Amino acid sequence: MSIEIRLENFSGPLDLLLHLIKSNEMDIYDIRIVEITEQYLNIIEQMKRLDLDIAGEFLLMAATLVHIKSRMLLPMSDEISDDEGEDPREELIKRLLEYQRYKEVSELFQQLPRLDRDVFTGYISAAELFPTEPDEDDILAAEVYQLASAFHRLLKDRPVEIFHEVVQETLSVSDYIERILDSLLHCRRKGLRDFFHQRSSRAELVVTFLAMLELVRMRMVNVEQVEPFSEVWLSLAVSEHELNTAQAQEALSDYG
Amino acid sequence: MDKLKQLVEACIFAAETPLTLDRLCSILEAPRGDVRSALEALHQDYADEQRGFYLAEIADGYQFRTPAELAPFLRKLKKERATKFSRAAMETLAIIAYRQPITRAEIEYLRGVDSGGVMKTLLDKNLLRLLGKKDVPGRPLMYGTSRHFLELFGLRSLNDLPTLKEFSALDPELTDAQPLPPDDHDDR
Amino acid sequence: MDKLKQLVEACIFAAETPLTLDRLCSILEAPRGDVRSALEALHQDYADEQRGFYLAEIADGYQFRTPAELAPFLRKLKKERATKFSRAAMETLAIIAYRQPITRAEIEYLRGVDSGGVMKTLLDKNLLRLLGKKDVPGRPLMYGTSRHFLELFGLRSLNDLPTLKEFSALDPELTDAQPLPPDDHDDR
Repeated sequence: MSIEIRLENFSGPLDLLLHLIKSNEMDIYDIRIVEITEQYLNIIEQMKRLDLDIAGEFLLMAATLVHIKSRMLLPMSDEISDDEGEDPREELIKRLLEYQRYKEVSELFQQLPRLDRDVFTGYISAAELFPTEPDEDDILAAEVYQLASAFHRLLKDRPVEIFHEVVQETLSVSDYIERILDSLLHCRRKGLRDFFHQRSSRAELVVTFLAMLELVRMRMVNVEQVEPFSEVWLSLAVSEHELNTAQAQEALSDYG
Repeated sequence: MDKLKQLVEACIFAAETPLTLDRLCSILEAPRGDVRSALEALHQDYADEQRGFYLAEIADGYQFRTPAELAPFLRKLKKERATKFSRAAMETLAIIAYRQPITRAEIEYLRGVDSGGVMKTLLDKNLLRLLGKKDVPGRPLMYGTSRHFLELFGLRSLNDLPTLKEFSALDPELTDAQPLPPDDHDDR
Repeated sequence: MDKLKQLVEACIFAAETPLTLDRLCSILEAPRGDVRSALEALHQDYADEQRGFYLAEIADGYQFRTPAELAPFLRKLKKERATKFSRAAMETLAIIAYRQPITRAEIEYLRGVDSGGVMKTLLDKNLLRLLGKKDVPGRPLMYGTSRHFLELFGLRSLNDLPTLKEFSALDPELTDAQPLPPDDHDDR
């Protein structure tokens, strides 16, 4: 087989197999499995020698081919032919035929007149038609994917998977509220991530987080952020003096 | 040109996406039959002459589009490049278009390769939509093509997809494009 | 209709802004005089009939416009147009959908910004509902998504929302985006 076969030119092992079958002028329904397997393995071998990464799917197909080959070579005893009488190639042939259909169709798709490549539309924007009116009562258009994607993006940047955790009683939210207040008394502003130490247990992280939520709710702590998805900064919203007032103490005493 | 025809023409022209008959009727507060006749008359007008654009039927709606043969000139007007598709992306899109609703495992069985990355790209380009979950153990997500897919390829509906070549019968069960052997591919 | 006229019509139609004579000449690689005659002929065509749009001369350029008297219908067209969610709205809605019941403070903590305005919009659009008050000091209101939310997104129930695991499985790069870094996740 020609040296210039490169796996990355094939969209997968089925694509490569189809190529081999075609260049050997074989009939898909009657693949000469010994020949094909040998050529396929050669290509994989060459890639290995060139130290190229071979995707697992290509290796899996190699194993499949070898398996089929060995079954083809086995003498068919009458006993076996009852259960395994079918052609060992059948499953592969099915997959190749099916894959070939979609491969052909996808080549057709590439050629279909495509919007903004081959055909164009015109339209008039609302702003052009009615420059002075802001649009208000718009109907919303939405797809589930966009929704899930928004949430995923958020968690990716700020992984907080803890609202539904059950907090163990041994850790008290009020302790952590005090700890947070304490550390904020020492430095005016502290990044959110600094409160979550690598060594903390999951439960500690949860309690720390709940304590923060409470402080925010009680308006004792300000939460700031320069721009979406950047670091979140915590700072005291009240003076040291106010911290000691009865009201604050009362609010805090609800915990513990 | 009668008033309704003029209105239909203006609406289709001003809209950003193909307008369906239903929407035209509701915007114009006109009976279905009348709007339909206006559309037919318009269609005729544009077909009779070689115009710079024609009335196309896309995604169950109507939109003015330029004929493909004028593309070489029109491309010069446009700054941004059209969406390109890798072979893997097009292959995946084709499978989903014909086999929807389909799960990721089924797609990967058909393609023989992991397709998560390609599917994510297609989802991000708004060409796919999620079609709920399949009623089998594990409840995997099912995927289908979006309305935008029809618009991009200028299709009236999924029925307009080019017909798949049937493969000659090796086995009668091959020819019906029924649910795939979904999960049985892990074990070989 | 001659070829040049057809091309001129298509260009003006597809262009996003008014096209000047110079620009048309350079795109079509045609002599000024010819393009000018094509424009005049087009102008005449549109003036002769009551069409849904006409060839207007704006800022030294040419553009198709709809006649002013059709504005009331076009206003309806644009009003009824489905708009996309803003990023902020989609993000907030996503948090509520996945984390309900949830309080405003919790949402704002996750988003890192005040979300009162966005939540009001979502409530006005009937996408949220109140789920009572949380049993913590201050008894803040808890929010969840409404039935209309399910309809809008074509979901049978909240169980039909893709799980985050399924979601990150699509994108190998994102699989690290898992919960917090607790002690027990070093085992990879």
